[in-house]
Amino acid sequence: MSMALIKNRKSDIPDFRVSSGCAVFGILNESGTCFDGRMILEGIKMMHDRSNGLGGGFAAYGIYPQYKNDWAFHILYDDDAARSRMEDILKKSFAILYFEEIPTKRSAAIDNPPIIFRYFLKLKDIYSLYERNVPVDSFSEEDFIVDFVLKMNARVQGAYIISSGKNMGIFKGVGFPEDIGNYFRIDEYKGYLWTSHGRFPTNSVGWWGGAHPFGLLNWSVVHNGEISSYGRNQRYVASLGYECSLSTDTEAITYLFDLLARKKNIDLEIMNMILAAPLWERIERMPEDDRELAMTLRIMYGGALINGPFSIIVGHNDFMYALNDRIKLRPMVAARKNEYLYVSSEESAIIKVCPKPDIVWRPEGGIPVIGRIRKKD
Amino acid sequence: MPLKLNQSEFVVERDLNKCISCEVCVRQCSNDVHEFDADDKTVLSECSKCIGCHRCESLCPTEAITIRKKEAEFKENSNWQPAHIKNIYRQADSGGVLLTGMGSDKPHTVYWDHILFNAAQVTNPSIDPLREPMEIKTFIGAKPESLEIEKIGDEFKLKTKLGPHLELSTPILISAMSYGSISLNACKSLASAAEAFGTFYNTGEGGMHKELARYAKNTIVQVASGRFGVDRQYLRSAAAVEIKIGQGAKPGIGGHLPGEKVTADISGTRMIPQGSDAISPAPHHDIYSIEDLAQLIFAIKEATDYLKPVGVKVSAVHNIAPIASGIVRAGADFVSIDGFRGGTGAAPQAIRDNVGIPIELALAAVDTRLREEGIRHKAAIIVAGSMRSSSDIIKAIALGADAVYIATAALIALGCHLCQKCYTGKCNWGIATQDPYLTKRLNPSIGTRKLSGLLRAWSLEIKEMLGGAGINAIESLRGNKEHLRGINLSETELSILGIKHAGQAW
Amino acid sequence: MKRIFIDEQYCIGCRLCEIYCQVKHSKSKKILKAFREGQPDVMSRVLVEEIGSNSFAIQCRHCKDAPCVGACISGAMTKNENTGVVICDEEKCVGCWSCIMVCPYGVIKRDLKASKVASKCDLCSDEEEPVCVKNCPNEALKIIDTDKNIGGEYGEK
Amino acid sequence: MGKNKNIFKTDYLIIGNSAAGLSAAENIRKNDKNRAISVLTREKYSNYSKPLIPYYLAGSLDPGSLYFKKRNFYTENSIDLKTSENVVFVSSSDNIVLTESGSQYLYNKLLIASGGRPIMPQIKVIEKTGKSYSLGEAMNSVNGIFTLTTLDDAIRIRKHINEYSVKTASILGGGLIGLKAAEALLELHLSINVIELSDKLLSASFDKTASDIFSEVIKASGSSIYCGQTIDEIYVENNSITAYKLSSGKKITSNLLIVAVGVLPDVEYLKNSEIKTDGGIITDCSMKTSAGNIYAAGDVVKSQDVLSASERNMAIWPIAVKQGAVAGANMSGASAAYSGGFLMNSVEILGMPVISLGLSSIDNEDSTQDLKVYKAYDMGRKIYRKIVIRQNRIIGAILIGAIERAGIYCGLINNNVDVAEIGQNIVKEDFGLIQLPADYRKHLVVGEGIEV
Repeated sequence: MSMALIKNRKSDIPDFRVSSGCAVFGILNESGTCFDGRMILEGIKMMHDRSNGLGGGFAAYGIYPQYKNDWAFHILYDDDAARSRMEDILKKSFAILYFEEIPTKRSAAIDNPPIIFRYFLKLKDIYSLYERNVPVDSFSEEDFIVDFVLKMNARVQGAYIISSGKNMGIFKGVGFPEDIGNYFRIDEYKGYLWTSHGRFPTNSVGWWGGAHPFGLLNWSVVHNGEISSYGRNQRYVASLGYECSLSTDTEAITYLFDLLARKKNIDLEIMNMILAAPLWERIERMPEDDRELAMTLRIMYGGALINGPFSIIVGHNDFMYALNDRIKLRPMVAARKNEYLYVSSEESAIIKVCPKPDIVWRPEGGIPVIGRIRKKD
Repeated sequence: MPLKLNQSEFVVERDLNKCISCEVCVRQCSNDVHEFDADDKTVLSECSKCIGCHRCESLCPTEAITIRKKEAEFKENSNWQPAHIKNIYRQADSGGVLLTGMGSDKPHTVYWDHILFNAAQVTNPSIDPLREPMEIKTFIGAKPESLEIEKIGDEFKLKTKLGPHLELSTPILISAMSYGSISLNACKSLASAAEAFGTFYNTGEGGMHKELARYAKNTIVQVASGRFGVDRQYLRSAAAVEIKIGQGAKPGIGGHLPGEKVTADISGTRMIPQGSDAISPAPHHDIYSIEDLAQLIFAIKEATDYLKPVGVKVSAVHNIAPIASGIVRAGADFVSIDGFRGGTGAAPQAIRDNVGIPIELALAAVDTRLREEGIRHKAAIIVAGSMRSSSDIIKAIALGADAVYIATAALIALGCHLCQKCYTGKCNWGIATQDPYLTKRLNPSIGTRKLSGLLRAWSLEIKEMLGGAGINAIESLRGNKEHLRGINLSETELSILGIKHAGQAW
Repeated sequence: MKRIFIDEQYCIGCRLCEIYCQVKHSKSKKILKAFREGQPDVMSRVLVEEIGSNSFAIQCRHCKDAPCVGACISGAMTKNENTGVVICDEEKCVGCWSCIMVCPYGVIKRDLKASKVASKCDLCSDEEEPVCVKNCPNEALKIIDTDKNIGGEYGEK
Repeated sequence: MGKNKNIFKTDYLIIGNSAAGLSAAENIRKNDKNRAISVLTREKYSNYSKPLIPYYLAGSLDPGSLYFKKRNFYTENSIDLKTSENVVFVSSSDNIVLTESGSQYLYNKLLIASGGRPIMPQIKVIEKTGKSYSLGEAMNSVNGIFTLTTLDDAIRIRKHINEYSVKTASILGGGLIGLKAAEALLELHLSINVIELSDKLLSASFDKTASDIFSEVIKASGSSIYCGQTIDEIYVENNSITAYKLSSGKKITSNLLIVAVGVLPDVEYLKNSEIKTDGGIITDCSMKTSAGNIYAAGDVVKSQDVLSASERNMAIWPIAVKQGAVAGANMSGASAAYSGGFLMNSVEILGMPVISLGLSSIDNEDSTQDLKVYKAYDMGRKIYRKIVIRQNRIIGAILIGAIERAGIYCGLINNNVDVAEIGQNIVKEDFGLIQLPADYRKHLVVGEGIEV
């Protein structure tokens, strides 16, 4: 791989779509007990072969308990000038409670990393802040954040918000996932839900911001696959206000989740009936009520059907959601051990960190694996 | 012999070594080209009458006949093409408007031929439609703004009901062709193929013949400016209603079925007196503006108890995007857009060849405009205007169409040889004629089989191409322009189409 | 039993059935040879009737209780009990025309070209499908096995 | 009678081995696979087709080709054929049939299908010696005088023609058998004299025009026709015919005379039985006679002519076959009815075919009877067609030359179809099913009931 293709700065963002093969791994402690990042690191390392050094990353939930009610932004900068530009804008809308450069451990494996800061923010009055003429009752703080993040990422030169939720953070960059994990010292964080991603981009370059997980609000998405419906999904979310600036499948999927689960209030239990809609022949065999529901969802949200091969793990403060494409063109294995739920591209990663799971299964295509936090500590 | 400037268009070549004087050609030609000479026991042919329909050639049991184009060898002139000269001769003779049939044959850019489709390789597996389900089921209708779903215990209950929809087994419908412009046997073939294949045909503006009533559940009925055959029963019996404003081949033009063609059967179907001219005015005389259209849409919805999708068909003209937007906002559940290459039974040649815009550009413009306005979900888009192959269709869907209408292709499946003489009423293939001697040439059971065959073949090809692109549901292709690339197109064309040029990656 | 059914509605009067019948029953079985100099060497056993836009092709109906068999004085005309096909054994036929006299369809002809015998449809028993049916461009003629269509449109009544 | 040589027991006994008898046997076998069937014939041959006799006479068929049922017909159907058994008495009360050979046949069911016997006109035969006797007696003793109803007759005639190098033959009777005989003899390139009592040939079927056309053709071959005449005297020398004298007084030299003035039902042997006859056996529509389990069919029967609404003897093959089938069915437990028929004939002389149907000799329109006659001539091509219509139904037809679709008329008569709408077209050469009333045509051509 020519080094010329490895881009570390936002100014290097490719203007074309990035698709890739990958490894995904997620661990959730359903009782909400936090554990450090070593387990996820060990697991994703097992699937080294599924990455090619062009991207790796982690999403961790529960890592900022002292700021759990505040917006935690991870922002990637090309240079200090970009940082001051971004901070000026931040200050207009937010009160910055605390910020720092994210501590890292330099190593030979990580080449020329960008500057990465984290901020804990409190939003000022959104109604006075929000510039658009939008009816107040249909607008929420979340909508503002989404709008803000998408706009900043599109407009502010040299700055890129990679993580924008609460009590969660995304750590990612160009390199093998284990090197990225070490670089970000994730063994020093404790969270109840970890997801990770090792990347094998094929027909594209990699850059730090484009590594996965992809995050927006509390959503983080890791994804293995190349979705053939991208153009359709992208146009669908675009017509509903989500401009895909990164041209990645993961980004489009993240927006689909935010759109459907948060804005359209679609229950997690039936998200799969949209994203990996059951085949018509299955719908036709359903009992009357279910059939009408499934059919209506398919007709209504055809633009949100994700087609082509994918296995995704979606992290959120309240749950971990994993889904395979409807005809299972990509691998996905799930396992449970006590309060732990594991989802992985390969069983090897699970066995590495949990040698004797209570149960291991291969979720059917289109049938989600959902783990929820029962109680938080 | 009077001075005849006009020249034969075709040469009938008869291989006398092969001709067995069986007179099949004599009996099959409605233009009286062939004649049996009892004295010589040979068949003679008068080329000047030949219109190039190839019926005789097709039925000659010994392949003794070849119909060839006769090129008028005028002195070379790049400006004055033979067609211009011949048309002037014809018009100087007749003093009238030049009529023609079927879609434009002029060499305008066919954008389908400048668009290439994608396939998956390595990073994304292609899907084999022979082994995996490949879904092309398509729905036509409006979608609500949002769905309300109630969760009761573990059960989810749909609270919002979807509006009326047409369910198609394939994203292909059969476009409007009226009984009158085509024969009843042709109508039956179209209707019964639509039924057999799980899609819909369109009555056109001719009303619904009683023998076609049995296909009502696969019928879209048309309400056109002449309002022929329109009554409550007509509207209510159909699966959907389409208000016809314009037709791609003749935007801005009405229609005229001469009284002598208004037979008892046609009179009954059109609900007009036998022998009276059936005139479709150029505009609907109750629609002089978009708000009038809105009123008609709702009048029809009222008449059909809001149980049927109501659509509007317009020609693709320069301002098509805002027109379509207006139609959607006027309450149409689907918009049918007919490109300027679309067919017709009869149209002034000048209009057919020079008015309107190609469907590809119209479609892209409309889809983009509706998306920009956030109203794309409010109506389905059906496009028409020369869908010549499954690849045209798959490209149309990737450009944003929900489904396509086929008409010329359907008639070709029934035997049409595109001789463009539909307006003469002497169609030798039994399609565009009401002459009982000719109409019986189209056996609807063959017609049904052939058209079903075409629908099946195209559906299979669509599935193959979908699978090749790693997609197994047609909705994932709809508006998915990432799977299209332009070739030999200008920046402007690419930008209107919203596609990248071949060679550009994602 | 296989029977040819006639759909008068869709007979287009092209007479290809007659032509191919002649070819099939000619010596050469080749169309150009059979019609050399416009003189087919045998007669067609199917006959197209036509007035205006009405036309149909008719050939032996292979009647259940065939009058021609009952009228045949030489035993040439027989009905095969298994296939139901009525055949005229041209070796036995003496040309008395009793069959012509009683056939209500008028589909038996004097074949004066070959030998003086009654000529009638043999359902092309050596072919998969009678040639008139096979070559009817509009499927106005159909061959249907009535045994397999019991109760159907074409079932034995 | 008293010999009691053989006693046979059978279930079904059939007298007669021709069209009616074998049609009956075949139909009995369809219904009854097991019980015994016996057929008696007074001839010494297994089945042969009587209408084919003229073809044999003409030399176009050898005797071995005259069978009309397959050679294995009897074995295949388990039919016991008794040849040379001439029935002399039927005892319906005892269920016994006696034959000349002295055999007795005990039956359960009996069918009489013994056909007809030639009519012998009263003509004086005069020997050179002055001795005279009746024609009937001469038949058995004089060379050169024959009837033509059996194969033996034909064999004898052929032998006679060869032995005496006959060049000119005479036929007494211009009816069907006479003309068939004429057809055969003309094939043999003999010249013939036909003597017919009435004023036209085939008087039962022909009108004058038809007769004239035929006469012309026959005369053109160097033959003569004498209509309105009969033979008064026949002259014999050395036990051979030498000449005869017509009623006109004309004397004609001839060494071959075929007597063909008609046949009558062969009912002579039933004289003393209980079976009712009246110039033919009387039956009901199931072909049952007046006597219990005895049926009759074919030329021996007098039956309904649907066109003239009268009972008459109609000795034609298709009727015999049909009646035999009806009788056979009823005898073996099935049920069938004979609903009457009408006369029809097909003859071809010197390459000119003619078909006559029904009351074809009617020649004049008669409005009181609502009788119409349509005619079409093409004398150049020797074509003559005539259709007789009564109350809009066809009751008769003559087709000469162009006979191709004659059967359509036959069907129209059978089905009593109203042909008023067809008008004059009905007689045209290109008349076809397409001109028939749509309903009837549809019934015939399109589907339902396509099998008549």
